[in-house]
Amino acid sequence: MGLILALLVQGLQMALVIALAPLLTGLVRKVKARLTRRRGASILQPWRDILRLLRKEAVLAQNASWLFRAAPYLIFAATWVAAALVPTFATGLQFSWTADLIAIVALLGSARFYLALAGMDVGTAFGGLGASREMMIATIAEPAMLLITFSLALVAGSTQLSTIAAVMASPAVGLRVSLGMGLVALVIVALAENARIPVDNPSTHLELTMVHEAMVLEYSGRHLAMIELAAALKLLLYVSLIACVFFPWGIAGPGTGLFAHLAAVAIYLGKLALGGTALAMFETSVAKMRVFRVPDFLGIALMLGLLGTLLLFVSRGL
Amino acid sequence: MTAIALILLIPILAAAVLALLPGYRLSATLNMGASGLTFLAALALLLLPRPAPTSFFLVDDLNIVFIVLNTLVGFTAATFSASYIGHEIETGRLTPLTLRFYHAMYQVMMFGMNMALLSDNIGLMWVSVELATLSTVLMVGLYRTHEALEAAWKYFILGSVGIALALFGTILVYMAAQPVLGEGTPAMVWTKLITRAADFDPGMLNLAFVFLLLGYGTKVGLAPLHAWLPDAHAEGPTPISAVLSGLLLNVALYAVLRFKMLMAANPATIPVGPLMVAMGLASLIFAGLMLYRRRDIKRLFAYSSIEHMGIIVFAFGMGGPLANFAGLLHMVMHSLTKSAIFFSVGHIAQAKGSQRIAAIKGLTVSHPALGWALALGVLAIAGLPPFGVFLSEFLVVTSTFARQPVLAIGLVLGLLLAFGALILRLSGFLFGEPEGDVTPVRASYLPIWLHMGLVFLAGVHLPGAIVVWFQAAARLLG
Amino acid sequence: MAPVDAAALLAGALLLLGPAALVLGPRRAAAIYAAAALLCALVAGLGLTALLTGATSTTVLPIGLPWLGAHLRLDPLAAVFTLLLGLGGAAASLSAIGYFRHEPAPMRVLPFFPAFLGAMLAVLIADDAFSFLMSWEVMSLLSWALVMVHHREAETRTAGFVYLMMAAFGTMALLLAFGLMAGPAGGYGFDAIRAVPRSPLVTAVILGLMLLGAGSKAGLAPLHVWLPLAHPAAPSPVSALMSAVMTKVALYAFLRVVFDLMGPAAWWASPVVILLGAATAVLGILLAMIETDIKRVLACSTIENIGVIFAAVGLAMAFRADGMPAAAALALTAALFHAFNHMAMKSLLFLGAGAVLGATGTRMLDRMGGLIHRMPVTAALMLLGVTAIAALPPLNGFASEWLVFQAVLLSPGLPQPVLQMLVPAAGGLLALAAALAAAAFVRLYGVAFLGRPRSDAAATAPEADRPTLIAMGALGALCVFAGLLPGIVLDALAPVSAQLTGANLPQQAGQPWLTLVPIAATRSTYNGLLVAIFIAISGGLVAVAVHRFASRALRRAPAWDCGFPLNDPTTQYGAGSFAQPLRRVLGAPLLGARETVLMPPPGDLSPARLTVSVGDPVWQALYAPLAQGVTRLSIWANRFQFLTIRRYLSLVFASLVLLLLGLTLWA
Amino acid sequence: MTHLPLDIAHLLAGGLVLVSFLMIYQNRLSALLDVFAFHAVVLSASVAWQAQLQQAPDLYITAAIALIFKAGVIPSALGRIVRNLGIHREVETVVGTGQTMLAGMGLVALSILLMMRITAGADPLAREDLAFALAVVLLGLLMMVTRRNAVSQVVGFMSLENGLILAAAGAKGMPLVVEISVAFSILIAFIVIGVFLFRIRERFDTVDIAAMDDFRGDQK
Repeated sequence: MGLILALLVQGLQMALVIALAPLLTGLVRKVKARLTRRRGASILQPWRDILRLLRKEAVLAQNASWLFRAAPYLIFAATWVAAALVPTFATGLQFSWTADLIAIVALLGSARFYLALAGMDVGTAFGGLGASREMMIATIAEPAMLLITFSLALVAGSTQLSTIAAVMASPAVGLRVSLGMGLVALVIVALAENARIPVDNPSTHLELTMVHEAMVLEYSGRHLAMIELAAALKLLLYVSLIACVFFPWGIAGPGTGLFAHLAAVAIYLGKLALGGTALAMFETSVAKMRVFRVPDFLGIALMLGLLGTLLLFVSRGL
Repeated sequence: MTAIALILLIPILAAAVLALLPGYRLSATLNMGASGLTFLAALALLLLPRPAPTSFFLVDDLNIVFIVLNTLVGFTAATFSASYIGHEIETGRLTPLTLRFYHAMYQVMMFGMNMALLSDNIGLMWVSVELATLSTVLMVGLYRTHEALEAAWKYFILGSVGIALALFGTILVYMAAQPVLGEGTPAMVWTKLITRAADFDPGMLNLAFVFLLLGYGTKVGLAPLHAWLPDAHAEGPTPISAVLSGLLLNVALYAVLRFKMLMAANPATIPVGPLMVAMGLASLIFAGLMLYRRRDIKRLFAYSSIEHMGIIVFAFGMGGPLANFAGLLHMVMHSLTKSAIFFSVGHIAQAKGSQRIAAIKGLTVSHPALGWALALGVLAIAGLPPFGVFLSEFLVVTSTFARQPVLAIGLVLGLLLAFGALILRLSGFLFGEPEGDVTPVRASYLPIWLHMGLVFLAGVHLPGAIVVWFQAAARLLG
Repeated sequence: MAPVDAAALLAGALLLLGPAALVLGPRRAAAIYAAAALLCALVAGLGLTALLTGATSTTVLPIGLPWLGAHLRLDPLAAVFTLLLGLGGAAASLSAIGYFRHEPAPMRVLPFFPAFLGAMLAVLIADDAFSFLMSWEVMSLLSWALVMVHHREAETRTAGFVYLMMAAFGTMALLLAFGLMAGPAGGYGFDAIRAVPRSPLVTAVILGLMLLGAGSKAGLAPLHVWLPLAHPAAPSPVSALMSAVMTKVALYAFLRVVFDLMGPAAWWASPVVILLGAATAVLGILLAMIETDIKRVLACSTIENIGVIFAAVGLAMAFRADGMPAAAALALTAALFHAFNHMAMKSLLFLGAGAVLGATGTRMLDRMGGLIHRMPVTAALMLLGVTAIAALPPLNGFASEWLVFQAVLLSPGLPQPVLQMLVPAAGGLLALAAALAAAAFVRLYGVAFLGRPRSDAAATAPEADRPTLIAMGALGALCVFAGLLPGIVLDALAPVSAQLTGANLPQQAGQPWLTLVPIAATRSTYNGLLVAIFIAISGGLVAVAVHRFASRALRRAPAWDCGFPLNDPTTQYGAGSFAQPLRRVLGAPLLGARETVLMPPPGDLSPARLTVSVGDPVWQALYAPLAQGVTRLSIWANRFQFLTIRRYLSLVFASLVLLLLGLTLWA
Repeated sequence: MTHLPLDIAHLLAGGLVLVSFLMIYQNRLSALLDVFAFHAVVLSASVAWQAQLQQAPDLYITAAIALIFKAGVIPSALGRIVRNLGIHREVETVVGTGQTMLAGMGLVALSILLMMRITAGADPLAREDLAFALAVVLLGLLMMVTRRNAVSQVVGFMSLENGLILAAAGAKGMPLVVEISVAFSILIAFIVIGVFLFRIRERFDTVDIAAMDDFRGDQK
């Protein structure tokens, strides 16, 4: 029974994330539109876009190689697997032990790696521009993410997300300075990783400022759909990561009944909505940075991560 | 006894004959043959039971090493010189007459060195060292160029002063011994001296050693007494450079060692070890620095001889079984390697028609055999395996660091200095676009390969017999 | 026949293959390289068996130090590196068959190549100070000869000189270290050295000397300067050997002395190693990010990986000193695993770089591009290599870095606050290095293989020769294997961690689904196999689904040029422009990189110029002054060559008077 | 047995030191040569006296050699060279005579002090003789390093060597003294020939060593 349920949960999870991801993106856009006094497209719009793209023919630059065509699927798969391993509504994921938090971050890293390569494959200035900036941002975001992971691991004594979530949920943890720092840092990293304002603007196509969009400029049709989906998944992943690590309440533990799981799903949806709204509000309230200001912004995350870790070293209580 | 007689008689007779013999080809062959015979006699001396020391001659574990080495290199150098002078005659740098003189002097020099090594009498030793020096002086000036004469004159003046100082030291030793051993010859016989050294007046011995160290040290080429050495090496005929580096320095060193043993036998004397260590270190580092700015290839290797003499004196100064063994081994290895280097350098200079370092480039392209031969020699002398020098330097450095860390660091710095300079020059010689004359020369590789073979053998596997033999000699040195 | 005898035999065979090559001549080159490859394969097999059996065998040969003889020993530690050497050597020799077909001066490579392999093997099995140092120095010498193959380029000569100089420096440091360990009596045998107890101070001195000696060969900052010069200068199979294998031999020397010979080190020795390692990692990869010569980039990335390895080794030292054997075992295993992986990845990459160099005739990234079309197989294998070395799952580079991070996460257990503070910071540095590595290799691969060709040579580049491709394929397979089934490798490494730290990781073979469990299942697990399978399945499924149910139509069209047609390939991002953001962000503060823009005034038609100045700060700070100092001193000393005879006499006179005075005072 | 013989020996030895001082004081070559001849005479006298003291007839030969060779042949030979070169009235000291004298004083003091202090055990006669001999040797060296031209350096060397002979003769019953003195005479003959040689070949028109330094190697 347990195993079946676990497998079921795992499958449900995979389906759920892929179903929810575009909706989250849609929600964010919707809220942003509302905040700027526009009606905005329906929450389902991203899904519609993706499906339309899937049906369209793909236009390939003359110079594009097989790598360019294979990359979208690879990126999507990596992101999907990563997203599937983050506990969203239940910790008892059957395969959560295949990768811990470090591995999940690294999976996203490989997705980015191939995206950057794909960007350079066409042989235009745009691709390289986007790729180089993306890698620059990642170079600072990843260590920050790892330091956050360190401080979490120090609190939870594990890098397994399920374990971390379980520990975080337990009253033993309580409120901690270091965790607060970790949260802020993680939010900053999330913004950078998902190419959100103020690091990057997902809805711009102005050469000078774009990063992520510059890399995918040459993509079209089903390939673009894959990439969009992967991007949406990534956003979802980060939101649910923050949710499961810092607000782990309501996540169904292993062995709990079906009802508990359903409740957990409901709670999870609530969290997502909250997260999306918060993001939208933040994005509308700040302005996009110059590219070379971004490192300073991410440097804050780096510092906070390191500080949190060191604090924990000084005393487990902090 | 007969062996000793042969070692001394063959050279002197050969010298007489060569002085009269016209025709350089024949005399070159004769020169070679005589040296070869001397070497055989030395081997006989090594293998036959040792004769008892007389009041003039002595054969023990220590000097037999020197004698065999001396006669061997004397022989190979003669072989090399046979092919070398042929070229010199063609280019007209030497005339048959000067060559006659050269060959005679060569044998006189061998005679002097052999006698110095064999002598059991400090007076005789002094006389023979002087003889060897004078004969080499004449050969250094052989080319009669301004530089050659200037080098010869410098060598001569400095050498004579050295001789004088050494003599004063010898007299002092006699005066220290005379009250104990009585007047006359016994007080100059080393074997007798060493047995009673403990009863000598230590002050007298100290004074004597200062003079002997400076006197013979001048010949060893220790800084700051080295001034004659580079020019004498650079301006003389290359076979003589080889013999100077390979042999004469050793002979002088041998004298110093004998007197060091004498000092060691008397506990009340000043410790001479530190003195030698200091001079050795000074020579090593100074020569290491000098190597960087050389423009003449033979002078370059002359300075490297100073450097290695420094290492050897350092090792003997440290004393102890390991260091002494290392010093002895290093001396032998240096003689073989350095003379091999000079052999190839001689041919290279003939091929390029110049001794200027700037003129020698890309040898591995233009003269591969010579180039790689030189490379092997220089790498060996720079202390790289699989050659014997590495073994001795390994022993010196490791044994020193365990005892005197600071000294070892100085030693290592000096070695690195010299290494850098040699490698810098070597890669200049071997690599890059070849410059100047690229026509092949006929060279005698036999001596080179013989020496390098021996050095390689010593580096990879030193035969047990030799090890025992050297250890015995090292024990003698205390 | 005991394994060690076999090893000795193989080493001898490889060493003698050199002279044999001298006799056989260039026409037999292929056969000789093949023989070398075969022997290396045997070496690998031998190492593997010795490792799996975990047995130790010793023997004595009547050569080397006269009264001691050459003691040889093959224990697990030596076996690991023997295996490593065998694999790397086999691959390099295999590709050498094809690579040196076009070598203008084959006899400058042929005799030295096999002997170099033999010398490295000899270092690994040496069991006394003399034979160890001798083989060590022979290794340096032969590799120098191999670096000097293309001696006509001036930079090669410089590289060779710097390299041999650093090698000599390292050897001197090792000489001193072994001298200190052997003691005045000269107990040069390793067993004798092990027997002697030492004070913490002595061990610290030895450690310092080892950092100089082994570090200079491994490329530990600040002794790394020769790698970016020498590794590129050598022919590519040799670069592969030097970068992938020889640096590991240096690592072996460090481990052998620090963990085996010199006895327990005090805890305060370890932070130095950790910091050096982490700093080296960042510095190396930053240089790699900025260099524009493909082989230099690879050499710099070698510096980075060496840094990672040494950081892990330092962790192991810290844990060991504080009595946490299990943690020490984890850190050490991580280090060894990463060393193994780096061997595979770096060999693969250098062979690939060699193929590119052979095909395009240049090492400059900015003259390449679009090679994925011309050399598909090379490109595919190189893609594998860059993915691995960028530490991306599911390949091996990530697996070992993951282990290192797990070891870092154990640092709270350390009692000393210093270490508690320092280790996570070092961890951060390592993370930074990993991220930079990803950037650097995106740049390398993207500029060299993707985009449009930037030169005619690149546009008409032929595919690499078959032997090289086979060798690269084998190495790639190794990367995949170690990435997907790291547990097997870790179990194989168990005897070593047992030998050096007295503890072991939990048995990996028993874990469900071959998961990697360094400490405990609840703490941290990683399963490369499953991750790979998931990615493959989900990616495959989606691809199939899309092609099946959605459109599969495809159209080729020119790339979007903002309506401003300028299809000059130089408008692509090149090596320099790709590096620019990171050069500004990290290069300026860490390397002192400077950018100056020359913007002509309005109306002036002359082009604007951007000049970038960046160099290795260590060189400026350390080596240049050193060289100047030596020059000054030598100029000063040189005056003594030009004195008059009278002045020389005065020197003699002065020394005489001085000694006499000394004598007077002494009496 | 009175001390007289020994005192005479001392007197002669001390005289030799004095003459050395005289030589240092000279700054004309011709005068220097004359003084050197006197130096040799004093030496031969003291050697002869030693021969008489030690009943060592062979020392008479040494004394004879000193007298004939050093007091006669060499000075006249050098004198001719000097005249031919027209440098006989040359002033060629490097440092002023005054300082040289002071240095000489210092050296004598050093040698006496040395002997007195370190060789306390040796027999007094030998010691004092030796002290003088050492002084002569050092003074000779001093002369070599403070004079510019080759002739005066040769002279300095010969005075140095006189000191050696003195010491050898003073050493009771030392064998080979004759041989040594002979050998040294040959050596000096070589030197003089050398000086001749440099003059005969037209390459060095002066014997000033500075002229030879133009031909020092390794300058190209």
